Amino acid sequence: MRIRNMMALAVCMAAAATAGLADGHGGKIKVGMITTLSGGGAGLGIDVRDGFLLATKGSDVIETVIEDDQRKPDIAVGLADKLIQSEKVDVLTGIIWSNLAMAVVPSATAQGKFYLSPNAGPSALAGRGCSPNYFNVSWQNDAFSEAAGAYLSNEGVGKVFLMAPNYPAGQDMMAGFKRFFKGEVTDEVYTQLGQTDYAAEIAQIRASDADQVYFFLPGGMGISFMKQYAGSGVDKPVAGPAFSFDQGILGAIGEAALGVKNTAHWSKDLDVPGNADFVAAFQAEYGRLPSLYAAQGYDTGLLLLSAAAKAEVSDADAFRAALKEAEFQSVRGDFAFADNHHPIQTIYMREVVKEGDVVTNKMIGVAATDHTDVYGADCKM
Amino acid sequence: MTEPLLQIKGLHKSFGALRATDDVSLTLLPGEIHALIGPNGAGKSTLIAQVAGGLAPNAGQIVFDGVDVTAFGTAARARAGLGRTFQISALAMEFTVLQNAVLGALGASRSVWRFLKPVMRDAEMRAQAEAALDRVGLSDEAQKRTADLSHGQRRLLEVAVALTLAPKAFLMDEPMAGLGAEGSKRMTTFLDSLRADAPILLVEHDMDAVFALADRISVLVYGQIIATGTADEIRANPEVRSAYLGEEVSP
Amino acid sequence: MNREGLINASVYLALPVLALAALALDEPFTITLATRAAILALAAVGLNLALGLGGLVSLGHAVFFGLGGYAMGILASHAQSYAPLYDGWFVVEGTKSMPVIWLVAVLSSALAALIIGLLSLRTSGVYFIMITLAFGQMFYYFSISWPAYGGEDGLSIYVRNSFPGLNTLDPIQFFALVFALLSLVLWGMGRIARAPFGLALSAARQNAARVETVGLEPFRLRLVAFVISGAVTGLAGALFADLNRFVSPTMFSWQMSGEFIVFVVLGGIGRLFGPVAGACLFVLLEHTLSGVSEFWLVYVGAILLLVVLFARGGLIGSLAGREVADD
Amino acid sequence: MTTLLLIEQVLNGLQSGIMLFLMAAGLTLIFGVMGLINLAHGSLYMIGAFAAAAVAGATGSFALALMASLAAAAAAGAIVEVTVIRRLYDRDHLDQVLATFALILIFSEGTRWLFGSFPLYLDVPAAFAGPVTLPGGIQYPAYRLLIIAVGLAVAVGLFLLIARTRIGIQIRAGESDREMIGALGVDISRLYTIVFALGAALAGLAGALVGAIQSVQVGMGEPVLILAFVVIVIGGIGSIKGALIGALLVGLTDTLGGVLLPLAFGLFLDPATATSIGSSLASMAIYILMAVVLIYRPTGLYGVAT
Repeated sequence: MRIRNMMALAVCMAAAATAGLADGHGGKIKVGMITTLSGGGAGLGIDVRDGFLLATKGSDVIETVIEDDQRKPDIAVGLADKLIQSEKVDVLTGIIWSNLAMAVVPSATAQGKFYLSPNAGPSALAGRGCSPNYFNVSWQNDAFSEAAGAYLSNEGVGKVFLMAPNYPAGQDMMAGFKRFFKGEVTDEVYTQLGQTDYAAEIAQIRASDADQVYFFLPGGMGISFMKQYAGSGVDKPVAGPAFSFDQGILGAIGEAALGVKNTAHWSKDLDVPGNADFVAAFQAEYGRLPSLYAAQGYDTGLLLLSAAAKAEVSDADAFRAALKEAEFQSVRGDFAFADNHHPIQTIYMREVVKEGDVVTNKMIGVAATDHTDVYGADCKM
Repeated sequence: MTEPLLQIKGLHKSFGALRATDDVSLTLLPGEIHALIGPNGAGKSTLIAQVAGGLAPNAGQIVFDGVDVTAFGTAARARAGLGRTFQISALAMEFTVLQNAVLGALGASRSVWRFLKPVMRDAEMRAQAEAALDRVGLSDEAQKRTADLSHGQRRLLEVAVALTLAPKAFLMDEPMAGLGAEGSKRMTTFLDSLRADAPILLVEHDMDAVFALADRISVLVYGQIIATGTADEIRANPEVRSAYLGEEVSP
Repeated sequence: MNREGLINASVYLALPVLALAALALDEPFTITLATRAAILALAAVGLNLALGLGGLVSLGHAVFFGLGGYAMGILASHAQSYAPLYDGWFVVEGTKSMPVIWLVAVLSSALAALIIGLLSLRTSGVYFIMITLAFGQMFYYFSISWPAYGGEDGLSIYVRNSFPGLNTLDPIQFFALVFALLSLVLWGMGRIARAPFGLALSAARQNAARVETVGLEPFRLRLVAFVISGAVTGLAGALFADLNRFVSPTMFSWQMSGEFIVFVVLGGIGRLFGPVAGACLFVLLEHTLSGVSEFWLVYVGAILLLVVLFARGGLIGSLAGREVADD
Repeated sequence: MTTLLLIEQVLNGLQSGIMLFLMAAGLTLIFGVMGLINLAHGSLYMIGAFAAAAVAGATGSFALALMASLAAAAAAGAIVEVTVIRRLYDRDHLDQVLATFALILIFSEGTRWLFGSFPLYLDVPAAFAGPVTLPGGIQYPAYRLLIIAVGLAVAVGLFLLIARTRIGIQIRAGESDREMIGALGVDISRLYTIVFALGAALAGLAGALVGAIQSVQVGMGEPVLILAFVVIVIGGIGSIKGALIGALLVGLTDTLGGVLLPLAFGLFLDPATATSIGSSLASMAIYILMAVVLIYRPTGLYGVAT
């Protein structure tokens, strides 16, 4: 034990000499990816990483350094410092969670680095906190819920029961839904973040007059809710944003999710050029179906390649303009950036179905065409 | 002058149906050693705990040096001048012997709320502590870890810590326990000299020591004091003989 | 100088030597890493007073760390947006001045420690561990669900707060500031441990009855220790938030409290420089192992387990041997 | 809110309390007999759920899955007891907390190594899939009634085990006096391994039962571990009866707090503020409950002062 400790101390003293020696990288683009690879929620980060790496595979301009943020904001900030100061990256990407993005993005863009968001779009970064160097390749947080509100209104749904965890993203989602929903919101319930038992909420749903449930419960919370809802015998139809119904999660919910409608900007059966190839390539490379997050990671990679083909990253203005043009074939179809560098894209309604033995999503219609967020008006850049 | 230093009046303590202390009254006069004896289970520990402050009585009053201390906690009674030693040594085992003694001096000095001055360099406290160790004969062990002391030495250290408080009265719970014949004899001589400092309320099983030391003896049986008197009076008391002495010692 | 003194000196000097070496080699991130280690060390030094000297196993010290962080976040965000903090009979403005923020952080965490201590110190043992955990969870959930200051998203501060005469955005200058505070607190803690208060507190950990018998109240000793301890951890929280230019509810999480205990034990419980060694070692492990494997936490777990089972004095304990002598 | 809904919510509270009891019983038993705080209890819960999901996936049988969860958790418990835990019995609580904290890291990341980062599939058996109608017209999921039944059976079984059997006598003797039981010729280390494995098996069973209606994923053990600790601390550590009462109290507070607090604030605040404050307070409710209990009874409701 003593020898081990002494060695540890020696390494502590000497760490300066060994920390990152690479520097100076010509016409190449050095990308720092901070994403969640261990602990809770690692599945999302792994998908984003794999999608991004699939897109940039074989490229000789893009060099990617990948770091694990463990879903902890302070770790993410430390990694951003490391990537900027030590690895001297040009572009950052990879963050999954809004709270981590809020921790990293403002200071990274203030230091002149580009940040491409492959997931998470907190409203602050779309509005007053927007930045010329920040490009959101996924969605603004409210988008799927706004589209769902619009879709359900058009379907003639009159009364709805809303449920989300009691934290900013949850509150944003519900606000987004209400912004576009024309009917009546009978109940609005905020649950504890990380809650695992929804018996009380399901009883409230049963007792409510609403004829539709709309909820946002990401990750394990959604799995728990759906399994419990299916066993409760309550038969009000359920809808939500795609986060609770991506491929990784459907496998765990199983048939309990059948029939649920969810909004997304992508589906593996979306008939746009390149999508089928992406799905096939992803399956060939990693042996599993790609998720929404994988698609976003893939698009992020394509966007970066498209900009790299037009401009040197050292010329920030030219590179920024190249990114803004977004000339790449998104697996989501038409894709453009609004003035606040958030996507203008079509959002679809999907339904959970069983294909053979696999529970998966199927497209059933368009929820909102060329949808963009409402915060752009506050963005001055 | 005959005003008692410690006065216990009508003390009651029950645990459920068990009356562990049943209307106990006793006094400790200046300059005396008052021994409290009684068979196992008579309620000595319960009584001591109430006098020391660890246990609140159901009824009764404890007056110490003219102040009603019944509502005082252990620390407050110690500050009022009651120096206590334990049946099982209660010392800071990681400390050196000297540190334990200095802790006593620190308690007496009422200057614990100082955060920057090294306590072991405080000449006054150190002198007090060393004097107390010297009196019990532990000077040579001052730098030893307390955990490394022998059982007998720990008993002496307990007394030394009590001495640093310069108490108005001692409350000693079986100071001879586990000392062996030689140790007991030394402790007896020492306690005899201590009576000049302050009176002692002594709970003890060692009857030789009790009869050698005590000016007065009280006998506790089933929570009640059945007799109080000089050694000779207690020896002669028929109630005590039948209830207690007959079983344990031959007079 | 004895052996432990020598080890202490090298642990203490390791951080500035590392930072200066990094400065020479132009590796600013290594300076940031050293700053992070120094701040976490400061938090653990605070905990060590309660845990090491006082024997109070607090699984709720993240409360004070988080309060310090939010003191910084709230004051700086108001200063950033020019919106007064309180606008009623009088006006309270936000501030970007570190000394003011530190003062607020120390006072608010001391106040919280006073209240939590008054309630928690009535219990002992496992119950104390659990009630402090409960207070930590209360603050954690409250900070997540209270929308005024960002909820789970936390608060981002775009520019580091200022200290008169220094450019705090320069890594080495901020490191120097943090290290100076750490040194000051270490000096203070060293004095406290040897002062009358420290002797009495340590005795209360070893044998509460002994302390009472000499006329001292263990409850009060522990309460004061808990308050000082919380205040120091609160100061560390404000610095941590400034290092990251960000504060969020994770600073209140029970894992954070757990990590502080790990620093203290890894380095050597109750030893002045133990928390510094522990935090340094932990940051080093985090930095090197996370590059080795996705599953690097397994190795951290294994190392921690081995230290607890076989190296009870922690890093400094294994190197220096048993603590002796009183002065 | 109607009376019927309130009754249903009370039932939900009781049900969630009983799920917690399954976790808390093992935890409190281990503390009562060995004096050990085991933070890794949540990992055993997770192991039970993962074993059940793996076996259910391979065989399709829920009964086999439950047995697998018992066996896997008990085996993991026994292995951990023999290799690590038994070195901790004579250590202070701090060492126990840290060593078992380290075990959490090892178990969690080890499980992720084996099973990957995505949640696993484990569903309610077909026989218990739907709701049943209770007297009064309340529709209630059959599976939750099954959990209540299993929980009560475990409670009764534990009381009988401790009151009536030979090993129960040894457990009780061990709680009161460790040296004594050794002197009586009982093989303490074997007894401890058995008790630990028993506690682990209960946690594993809870994990499998609950896993069927929740998410089977790495890290699922920690939230329930903290709740279980709240339960046994409220009940008094070491007391099975305390664990049962504490679990029901926590279950009811958690469920009814989440439902009633926003409604209560809605009486005098506007709906949005009421929901926000009510939900914030509800998430703190059980911790406030625990703090209040400890302030009035520093060793819990049925705890023994030490």
